Amino acid sequence: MTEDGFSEVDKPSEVAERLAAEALIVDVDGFEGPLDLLLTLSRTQKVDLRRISVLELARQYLTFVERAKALRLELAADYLVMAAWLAFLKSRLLLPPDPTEEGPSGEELAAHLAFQLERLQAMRDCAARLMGRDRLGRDFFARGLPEDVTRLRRVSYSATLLDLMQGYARIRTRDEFRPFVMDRDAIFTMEQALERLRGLIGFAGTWTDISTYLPDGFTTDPARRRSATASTFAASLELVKEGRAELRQSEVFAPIEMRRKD
Amino acid sequence: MSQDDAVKEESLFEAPPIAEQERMVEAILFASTEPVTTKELSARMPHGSDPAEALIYLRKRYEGRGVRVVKVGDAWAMRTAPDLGFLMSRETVETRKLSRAAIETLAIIAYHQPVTRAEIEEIRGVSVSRGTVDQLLEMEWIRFGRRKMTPGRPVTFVVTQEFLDHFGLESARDLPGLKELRAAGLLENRPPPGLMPQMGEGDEDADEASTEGQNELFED
Amino acid sequence: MSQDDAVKEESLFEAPPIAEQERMVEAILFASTEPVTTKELSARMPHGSDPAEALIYLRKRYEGRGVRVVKVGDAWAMRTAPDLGFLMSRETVETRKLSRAAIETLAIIAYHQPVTRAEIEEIRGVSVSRGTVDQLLEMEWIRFGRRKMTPGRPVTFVVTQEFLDHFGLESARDLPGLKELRAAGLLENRPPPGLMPQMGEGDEDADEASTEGQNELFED
Repeated sequence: MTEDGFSEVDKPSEVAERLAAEALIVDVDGFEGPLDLLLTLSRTQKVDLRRISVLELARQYLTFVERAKALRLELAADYLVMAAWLAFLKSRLLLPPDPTEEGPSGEELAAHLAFQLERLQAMRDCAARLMGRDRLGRDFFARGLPEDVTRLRRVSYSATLLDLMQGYARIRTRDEFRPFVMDRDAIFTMEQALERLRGLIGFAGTWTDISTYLPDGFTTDPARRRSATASTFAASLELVKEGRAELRQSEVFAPIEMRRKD
Repeated sequence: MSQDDAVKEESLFEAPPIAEQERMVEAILFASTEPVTTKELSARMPHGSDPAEALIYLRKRYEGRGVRVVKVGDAWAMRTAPDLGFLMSRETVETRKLSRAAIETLAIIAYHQPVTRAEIEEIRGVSVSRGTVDQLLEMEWIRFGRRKMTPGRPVTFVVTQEFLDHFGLESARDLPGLKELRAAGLLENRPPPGLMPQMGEGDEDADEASTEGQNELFED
Repeated sequence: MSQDDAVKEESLFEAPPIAEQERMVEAILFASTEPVTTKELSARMPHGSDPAEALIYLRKRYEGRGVRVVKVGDAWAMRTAPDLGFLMSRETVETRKLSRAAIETLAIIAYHQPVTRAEIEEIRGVSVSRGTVDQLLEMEWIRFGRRKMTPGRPVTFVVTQEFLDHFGLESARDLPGLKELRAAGLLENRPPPGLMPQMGEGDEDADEASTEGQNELFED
């Protein structure tokens, strides 16, 4: 006896659901990653994506992965990563929150997943609407016979961005083993920087932006400036390590300041 | 009007009357298959002309006709009315069939532009294949936009005038449903609250980081 | 008129109103690559339409406009008004592909600006002909930048706003890096579009292939 024989009300839909799940497994190659699969599974809930039960969805997904395993279907790694994460999410949603636990709550994670699904669905809808628009060359047309009144003949040379980038790629990949002589004189080594800073640090009792320590001739040309900035920064760290200076930075990307430590 | 006249008198040659300017804009737009910017119109029309004003009249004149004057980004073009598409012979080249991935990627770029590859991947939940972006670039429906001011300074993608022309859009702001999506918060770049699996990014991240080092060497 | 009505009643579907027919003729003539005969118009328009009559209205509508409806043999076409021909002079530019040397030089300037001629030669591995630089200067894609603070104070080259406009870039910094080129499929072992499969490209291919191997070393 299969349980299918019992109720006439619930079973057909359940059978349909099961058939659908089987079909999903066979079609797993047709999915564009775990998020796509989750979106498809979520349709069986037949509710607005905003009111979707993420817990139920996680259960469906894990069942799916279990079945795929039972059928010895090979799932790509990202499907398994998602399965592991959903299992984690499921436990977070089911267990009472542990106040000592760091990080976002199960609800927050679930809400974000729901958001991702809704956003993906929205983009799919947009794509469909976009492709369904009246389109040039199909629904509306440009002038069929552009006129050229032959008067002025001017030669114009053209190139596309692709030409340009391919040209560049061609050169760069051809030449890579050749040392770049011109690059070398643009380098200010850390040893040079350290020597320079050691000489100057004695005068810096107040907080001073380390960029003011860049040597002459290394401040305008971007390549030289970059090299000098990097080596000066590295040298300043070295001085801090030696206990001869202190560094500070008020916030990300703010100037880095140094002063002598007595 | 009197001020206009004063300006006109200042220029050596008087600009043609607006009705004449309208004819000129009409002829130029008519003769070109590609959209023409007002800047280009200005350059081609006699000194002192005001193509923007002429366009207002011209557009009105073609309202409801078999051919319309349409705005495409910051350019203008004449296009047949969409309801008459059935009359046209379909000798035009059928655009290459776009894959589902390409269509979705295109929609994401259009609605989220400027958008980085990582953001596209975050939305689609899979990595974006090279071929997809390549195809859209070759069709000239997308192009590189400004780099993002985020770590790694990744390049972004935006849609092109060809895209707008193809889909009959005046600007990317006229994309269907854009307002609703924005209102629903679906165009926000909401960062995952930690611990989310970084879908589709995987080794791409490492890639980006090493790219950056190279870029720095290259650019200057 | 009464006879017309009788004709209409005979056809299964009523012909569209004449104003609508006029729109149809307008759209067809506009989009056609060739002049169209009334017979062809009839065949394309809904059953019972009278393109000859619609043409009379359409012709009248365009009288004195920037565009005219003209008869070419026994067919019809739309053309810009002859007195506005002077506006079309820009339409006749002959476009030629930029030479490989010019493209490479341009690419180096774009990626390395400001860059001296000696540096360009260093990177390309061959000397840069005066003609190439002059051509790029004349096209206004490059211009002279600041002199280098190195012995001899050589002039440098930088790209121009025209260059950025032409290539749809907002700034030279938005040029993709090598890794990004590859991610976009541009470093594939594949000829650029437009130069698809052609005979006698064997050498080229071998070149590209060996290039590809080197890429790997270079980028990572």
